[in-house]
Amino acid sequence: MTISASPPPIAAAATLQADLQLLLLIRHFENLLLDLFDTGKLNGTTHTCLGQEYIPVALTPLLRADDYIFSNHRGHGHYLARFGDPEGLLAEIMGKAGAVCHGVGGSQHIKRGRYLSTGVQGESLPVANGVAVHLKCEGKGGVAVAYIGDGTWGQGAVYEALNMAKLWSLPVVVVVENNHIAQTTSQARNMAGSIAKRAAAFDVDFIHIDGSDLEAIRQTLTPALARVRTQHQPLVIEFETQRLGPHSKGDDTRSTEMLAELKRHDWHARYQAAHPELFQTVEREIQTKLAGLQQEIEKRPPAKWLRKTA
Amino acid sequence: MTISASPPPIAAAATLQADLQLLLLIRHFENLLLDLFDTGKLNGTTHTCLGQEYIPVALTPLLRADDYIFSNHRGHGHYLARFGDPEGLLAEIMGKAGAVCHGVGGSQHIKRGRYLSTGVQGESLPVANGVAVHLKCEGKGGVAVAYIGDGTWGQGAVYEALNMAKLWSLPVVVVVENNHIAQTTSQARNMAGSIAKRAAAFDVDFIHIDGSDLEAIRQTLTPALARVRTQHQPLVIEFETQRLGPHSKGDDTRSTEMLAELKRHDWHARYQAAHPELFQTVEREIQTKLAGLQQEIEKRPPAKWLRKTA
Amino acid sequence: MSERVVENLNRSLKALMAADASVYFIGEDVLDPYGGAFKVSRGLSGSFPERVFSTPISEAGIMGLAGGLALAGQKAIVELMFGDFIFLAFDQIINFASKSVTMYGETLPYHLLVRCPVGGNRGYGATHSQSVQKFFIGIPNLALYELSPLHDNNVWIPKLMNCGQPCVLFENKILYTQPQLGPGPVDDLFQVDFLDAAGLMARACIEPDPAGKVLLLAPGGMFHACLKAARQLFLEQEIEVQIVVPLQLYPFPAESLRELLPQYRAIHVVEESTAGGTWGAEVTATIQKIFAGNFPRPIHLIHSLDSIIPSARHLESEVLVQPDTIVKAVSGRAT
Amino acid sequence: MSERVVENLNRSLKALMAADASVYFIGEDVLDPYGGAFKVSRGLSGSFPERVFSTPISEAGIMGLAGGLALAGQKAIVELMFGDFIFLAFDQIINFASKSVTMYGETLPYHLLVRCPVGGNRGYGATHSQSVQKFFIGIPNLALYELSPLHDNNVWIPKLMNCGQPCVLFENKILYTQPQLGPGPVDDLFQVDFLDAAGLMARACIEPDPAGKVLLLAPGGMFHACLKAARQLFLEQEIEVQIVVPLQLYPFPAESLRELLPQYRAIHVVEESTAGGTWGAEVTATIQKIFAGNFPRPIHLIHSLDSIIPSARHLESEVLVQPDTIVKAVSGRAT
Ligand SMILES: Cc1ncc(C[n+]2csc(CCOP(=O)(O)OP(=O)(O)O)c2C)c(N)n1
Ligand SMILES: Cc1ncc(C[n+]2csc(CCOP(=O)(O)OP(=O)(O)O)c2C)c(N)n1
Ligand SMILES: [Mg+2]
Ligand SMILES: [Mg+2]
Repeated sequence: MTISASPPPIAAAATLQADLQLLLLIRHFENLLLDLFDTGKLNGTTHTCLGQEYIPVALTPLLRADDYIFSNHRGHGHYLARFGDPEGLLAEIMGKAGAVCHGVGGSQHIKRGRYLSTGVQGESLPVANGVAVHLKCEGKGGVAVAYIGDGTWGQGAVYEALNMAKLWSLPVVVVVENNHIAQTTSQARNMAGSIAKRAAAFDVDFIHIDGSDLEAIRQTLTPALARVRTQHQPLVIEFETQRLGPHSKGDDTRSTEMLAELKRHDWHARYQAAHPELFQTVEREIQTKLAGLQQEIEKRPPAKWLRKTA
Repeated sequence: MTISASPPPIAAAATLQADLQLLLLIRHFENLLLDLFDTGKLNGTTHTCLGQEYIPVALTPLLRADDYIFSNHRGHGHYLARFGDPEGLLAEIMGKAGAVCHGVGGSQHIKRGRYLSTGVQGESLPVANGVAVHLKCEGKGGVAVAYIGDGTWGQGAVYEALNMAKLWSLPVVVVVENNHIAQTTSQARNMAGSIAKRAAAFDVDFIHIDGSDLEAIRQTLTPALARVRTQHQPLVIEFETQRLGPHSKGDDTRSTEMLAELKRHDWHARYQAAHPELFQTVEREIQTKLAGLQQEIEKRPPAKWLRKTA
Repeated sequence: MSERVVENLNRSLKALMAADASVYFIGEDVLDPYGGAFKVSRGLSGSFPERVFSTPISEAGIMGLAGGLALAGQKAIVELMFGDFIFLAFDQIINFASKSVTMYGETLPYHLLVRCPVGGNRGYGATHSQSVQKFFIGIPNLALYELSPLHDNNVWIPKLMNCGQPCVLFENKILYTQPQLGPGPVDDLFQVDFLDAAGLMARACIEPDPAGKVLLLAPGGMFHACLKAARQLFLEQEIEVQIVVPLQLYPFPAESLRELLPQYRAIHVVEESTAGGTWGAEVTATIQKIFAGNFPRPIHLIHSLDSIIPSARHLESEVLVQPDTIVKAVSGRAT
Repeated sequence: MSERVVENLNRSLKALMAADASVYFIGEDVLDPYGGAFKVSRGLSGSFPERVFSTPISEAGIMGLAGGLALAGQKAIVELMFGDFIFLAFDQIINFASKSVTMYGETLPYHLLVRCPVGGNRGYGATHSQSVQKFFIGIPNLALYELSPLHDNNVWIPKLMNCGQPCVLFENKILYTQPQLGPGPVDDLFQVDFLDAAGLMARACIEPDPAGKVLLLAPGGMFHACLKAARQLFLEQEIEVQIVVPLQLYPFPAESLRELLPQYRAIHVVEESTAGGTWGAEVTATIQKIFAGNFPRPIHLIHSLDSIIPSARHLESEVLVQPDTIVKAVSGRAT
């Protein structure tokens, strides 16, 4: 099943404002991180989701608090869309008091309740199966959602997991953020066949989403997610998307032309054009808020960790 | 592409005799091993290919001496079809002088020239890719053949390897001996989707073979193998087959009815009925030869190994 | 007929699953009537069909599945068919399960028990005979244990399952068919007692006083080889040996042996692993650490050769530690 | 400006591939202009496009590919992006590549070099910072090396590639941007010489005579931390320290230090690995072995804590060995 979610219907106003807030929160959070790196205020590594923000935002109202979410290296958007908590995440990345994981996890290793990210590609799919066994047994309709990139289909664990998810009818949703690149490697160099066919290999349900209109995406996905919840059938959702920023920091090997072309598909300009006033208001609010947050967090003492002793 | 190789055309007489010799050599070699275990003359482990003998025999004339062959735990037939050497293999399994791997390898770990088996499922597919990179570079049309069972599709390495084989156009042939069981686990419990779809996931060529007529199989496979050799496109061949014996020794959990049903498809009765006299002559020869070999090897001194010292 | 080790272990698993509905059991070919390659899981799928998962041949996937169950607050037991395949699941063990306990800044209780059959002397060949214990030493939040015929699994399996961090239980395959032993006499010479209150450290000795005796410190899989060697050393050379069998390999609880160890005349750490980076080296380092580097006696390591494990039995027994290897090492140091 | 370690290593790889057409290079994101996450492979794909494979994210598949090339008589270099991912390829290393050398009864020459970036102190977090060396100790037919700023890769890379068995070269990431050093002065106090004819054992010292000095035995990744500590110990406490940096970690060539070692007043083995089953324990066992268990001095182990490696730099530096950790350990033992 390939469903194009392109033509944007009009979203309800209340939702729209909340959506814009989340979208722009993620966008400017990521921009802020790149700034902080540039000015030497951050070290370690970070992977921003510039261009892909709309994916977790689209999913947010479709997911329940008792769903598990497995995120990956490019996970800030997933976290912010789930918790709307730039403070805990920024403190985490800066290693400051109030950090959601006490500064231990950092950008790539976040856990909060039923949300968890980690830095080894593909590792989370088998884990999502285990969680889903329990969710299915609980019988409350909870699902395990795992975000992976297109490049992560290189990992054998992905296939081991899909096979088991289908064999045992587990409520697992694999969200593929297909930005057609993995670090510097284009998908043509990385992937034979297609993601659709790989889901088909295991008779796993598959939906293809092209376009960034939130309401259209939600309309497509609502019944599909209901099926996962009620019939416990795993589902792969492939989002056609684009990574607008570097893989990590200053490591983009793509041409400026190519980046400009990708940028033409960015949700930012489209939403800005469609709702100029609201957009501007929200964007200013968010930028002000983030700037304040940054200054405040910078002044905080370092995060404290009660290390487990043997 | 699904090609049924069922209706048996008449094989040329010369080939037929050689084919029967190989088929029956493997059959009785395996029977001999089970006897030796029963009488306590062997220890360790062994996996006989009873019922599947025709697969490597069918492939033998299609393969070249400079092809690499990767075998697995159920590899006696693969070895015997390649080298017609029951002596070296029996000595190996019995740990006696003349053992092809000096008694170090045993049933599951055999190497002779470009033939190699090992005991960890799925491990050989990525290795076959590496060999195939070299074969392709040599430009002589050699291929790397890897035998795997249906259950081995549980291993992630299989998918990592198929992806790379297709991406880089490697001359790799994956021969799947689909006996619909893995140890005690039926395929229904093991595999979602199908082998055909799993090849399709990577746009890898696929051929399905049902039936045990050697000439029919060869007719189907000849052009397909030529394509691998000349166009360097990987190929998956799925043989519908049946395991007539236990997984290892005395560990069959299937019902006698089911085994009887499987036995009805055995090539042995079919070839016997089609060529009663030749079959009987060859079978007697082989049995006599193997009985003599066993007695002779039993008397040999233990295999010697020059252990590498650090 | 006394209980065999496989029966003791199987009974403990059944009892655990009966008592605790949050325990899952995961492995290849573990359904009845087969009950796993070594029959340890017999009867589990019959009694707890919805909590026993017989899986595809996907070691990494299986370990991840178990990790996910543990993450969701459940308890998971993984049976590997052969320990040699654990390397396929190494990433899930080191980078997911054990890390999750502390990587997120708080201590996450985690209930995961990996059962890992190891060892050779069965002619299975190089990829089915390894003693892989040493490769798992020094992973933060991962505790290692080894099956022993002297320790009652009915006591220990629930403790391991409930200790709050992932554990691996290594099981030497030759033990399964051996009789389950315990405190009291094991033969006409040796009797077993426990050295610590917890009951982690079992000892087999002729008489308890350690003074001037030789210690063989050996995990459960080596017990019978040590016992055979100890008998021979006593009967043929009048060398009196005590055998201490720790259930817990890592972190090695050396503290509980602090008083005892210096009293021995000589100490040998015995294990089946091939040479290099052995458990014995870790045990030595741990003992030296609690004695601030000044432990008064050399600690000798007895292990298999630096070699792959060959298949033919006569070759295999040249590579792997045998009772005779131990006899030679002990008497060689005794003079 | 002197050459940096990454440049030295890169140059050696280029020269090797230029001189030997059977060498393949395999890794993730290794194509130009990126040239690998740490830029070690820069220029390789430009010069040898048909022999450089930039691969999908398939560590097990990559290691198998390299193993197959080696099996076919070719030579393969694998670049792992982060050593933390090597666990995904562990099975291919232990059960295929290293076993193939002897598992089939004859010795098969095998040319495989795995390059494995390790180490922390960069704020990358628990899954991108580990020192994984210890997990590969004691695999038959697998030799372990560690990148060092004192050893010229142009000499060693070809030797490792051609030694006939699989090798892993661990590369502490912090070294890449450091200057490549060699025999002669490294600063105003310390100078470097080699202790063995082969040039495996480099030493940094103030003056060569070891008598009564303290030895820090440390792999290349710890050199700068040791040097900093050694300077501080000398300048602030007048404790004179020598640093010995072995290129080869395993099998550890202790023989070549036989004369030297007993002359030191104290010996510390330093490594970045977290506690348990460390390389230091193996080094100690090897030294004890050649001295029949009677090496006259305690050997102290300095390593990181028993902990996952946290991300925030201030937390990370509490867990990982720092120059200060070394200073404290040495001066604590000196009194
Ligand atoms: C097992 C493993 N190998 C390599 C890496 C290094 N790495 C981090 S992100 C990345 C690219 C991932 O690509 P993709 O899955 O497409 O996700 P994207 O970055 O495009 O969101 C790589 C290779 C890793 N984290 N884990
Ligand atoms: C990685 C791994 N896991 C488990 C095993 C144990 N094992 C040996 S054969 C086998 C079943 C294989 O089934 P299949 O691939 O269908 O081959 P068949 O035996 O039917 O020929 C299993 C589970 C193994 N050898 N390797
Ligand atoms: Mg991508
Ligand atoms: Mg099968």
